[in-house]
Amino acid sequence: MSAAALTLPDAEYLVELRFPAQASRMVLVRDVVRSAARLCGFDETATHDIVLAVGEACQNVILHAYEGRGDGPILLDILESPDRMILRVTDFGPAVAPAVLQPRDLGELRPGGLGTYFIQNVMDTTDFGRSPGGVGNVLQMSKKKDPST
Amino acid sequence: MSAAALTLPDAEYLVELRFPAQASRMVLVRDVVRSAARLCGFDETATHDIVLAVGEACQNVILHAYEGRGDGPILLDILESPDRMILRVTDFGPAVAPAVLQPRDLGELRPGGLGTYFIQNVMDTTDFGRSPGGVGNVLQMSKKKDPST
Amino acid sequence: MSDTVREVNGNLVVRLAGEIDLDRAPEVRRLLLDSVKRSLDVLVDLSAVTYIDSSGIASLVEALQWAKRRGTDLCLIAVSPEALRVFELARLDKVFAIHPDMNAALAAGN
Amino acid sequence: MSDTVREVNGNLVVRLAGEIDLDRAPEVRRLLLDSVKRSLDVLVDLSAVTYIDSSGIASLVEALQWAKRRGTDLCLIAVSPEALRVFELARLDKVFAIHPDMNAALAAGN
Ligand SMILES: Nc1ncnc2c1ncn2[C@@H]1O[C@H](COP(=O)(O)OP(=O)(O)O)[C@@H](O)[C@H]1O
Ligand SMILES: Nc1ncnc2c1ncn2[C@@H]1O[C@H](COP(=O)(O)OP(=O)(O)O)[C@@H](O)[C@H]1O
Repeated sequence: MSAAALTLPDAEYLVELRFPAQASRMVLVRDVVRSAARLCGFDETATHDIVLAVGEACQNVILHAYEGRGDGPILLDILESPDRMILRVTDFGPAVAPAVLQPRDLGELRPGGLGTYFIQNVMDTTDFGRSPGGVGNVLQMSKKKDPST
Repeated sequence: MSAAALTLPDAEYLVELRFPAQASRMVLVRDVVRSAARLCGFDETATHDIVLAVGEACQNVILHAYEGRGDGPILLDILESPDRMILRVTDFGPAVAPAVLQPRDLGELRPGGLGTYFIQNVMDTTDFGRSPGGVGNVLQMSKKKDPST
Repeated sequence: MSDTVREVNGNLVVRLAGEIDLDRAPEVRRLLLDSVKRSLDVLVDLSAVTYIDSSGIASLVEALQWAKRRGTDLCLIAVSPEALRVFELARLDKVFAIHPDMNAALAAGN
Repeated sequence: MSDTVREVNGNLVVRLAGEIDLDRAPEVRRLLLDSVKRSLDVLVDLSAVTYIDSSGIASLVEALQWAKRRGTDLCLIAVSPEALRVFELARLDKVFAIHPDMNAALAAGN
């Protein structure tokens, strides 16, 4: 959760995307993440999980940071280091306290609140903070590559 | 070929990409273009052709604008208007005279020189110019949607 | 690929298809709740679902809760590997009755 | 999916696979020229090629020119729809001999 964790890691950019925060754009964004995860050598389950995490992160931005207005942009940076894939989702919405993003208790059966839980369970690291420029929030996630591949 | 043709058309952004001008990144970029073309409703042949055109355009930037150095970035803007898909490839290399980009005569059997020919044959419009900011070249291409779909 | 509803032996089989995300969840939710309202047992076929996220899961949880309140059953059949993965992650694979196919669900009394 | 070369009845069948772009064209070019150098007729199987661009086409044109100079044949077999589209766009579908499969190519004398 430290700001340091959000500075540029020792990794190569695969691609940076910018798209409007609209639910209808997510099919395309997920396709990009799927291709990139395969390129990093992840198997089908890990690829699915990474796509899910990015989908949930963008959904949070659409619903919460921009409250469904659909006019703000989302930035998605996809990076690869020798041992992991790093994905960074940036919005330009009001500051969110990291504590808000605690995953909920699964004990109770109710719709909603699963997004953050999925992200934290499928990724190896997740760090939430203000963007380096000070405008907007950044969720940086990473997943370790399978050493056997 | 006019500068006006390169100003922002009346179209919605699907996604903007930024990636290093390296041949190894093109698989991912083509996947994005393929998804976007399908999203715009193009059939498999038109989707293939659009992917080919973008691949050739990026290949030209990798080989000619950056001369294979692989350090410069490529920007790819993908837009959709009601009647067409618009793709814009921007580099930050030295200015290229549009006349250089004439497709070659197919009569002669020799390897090379096909890229520009493919782009001009599969797309409905292609406009080449300096980027609005004055740094780099922009190739803007568009393809009409099939009215029957 | 579109969603379909058909009646089989007094049950409703709701077949969902494609990617069920924030964009498509409202229409899926409507379809499921309308099906539950018909007071028949509902079998939700997820064989053609290639992606489902928290918003799709939320629609299914809501439909299950509606069914429980009405005293009807709602179960999942032929769950694709992608969808099963998400139910497992959410620990909902024990909350929903899941059957390999329609016949197994009917035999189990759904 | 990787490229393979095998000998069939005194011909070389070179099977290319995947996406042949700027990144992979050098290795494909090497494979084709090495095959042509063996002074056998070469059948290039393009059934598993899902994408080919001007750099891949350039490698094939160069191999065809080398074969002509040596007096051997180089033909294409089982060309995938994606690859055929590109040969047609380049008007090279009349320059290369194209056969539906290996048997047709052998019958035609390749
Ligand atoms: N990018 C964001 N900006 C602002 N608030 C957020 C963001 N992401 C998540 N939140 C907050 O965190 C809570 C939990 O998110 P989540 O687990 O995805 O559940 P859900 O979105 O289904 O409510 C949300 O209800 C919201 O208040
Ligand atoms: N983005 C670019 N920047 C600079 N020069 C370019 C660019 N694109 C194309 N060119 C020039 O146009 C010529 C024709 O390009 P093309 O038809 O793609 O053939 P090829 O790349 O196979 O030579 C190139 O040889 C090069 O001189």
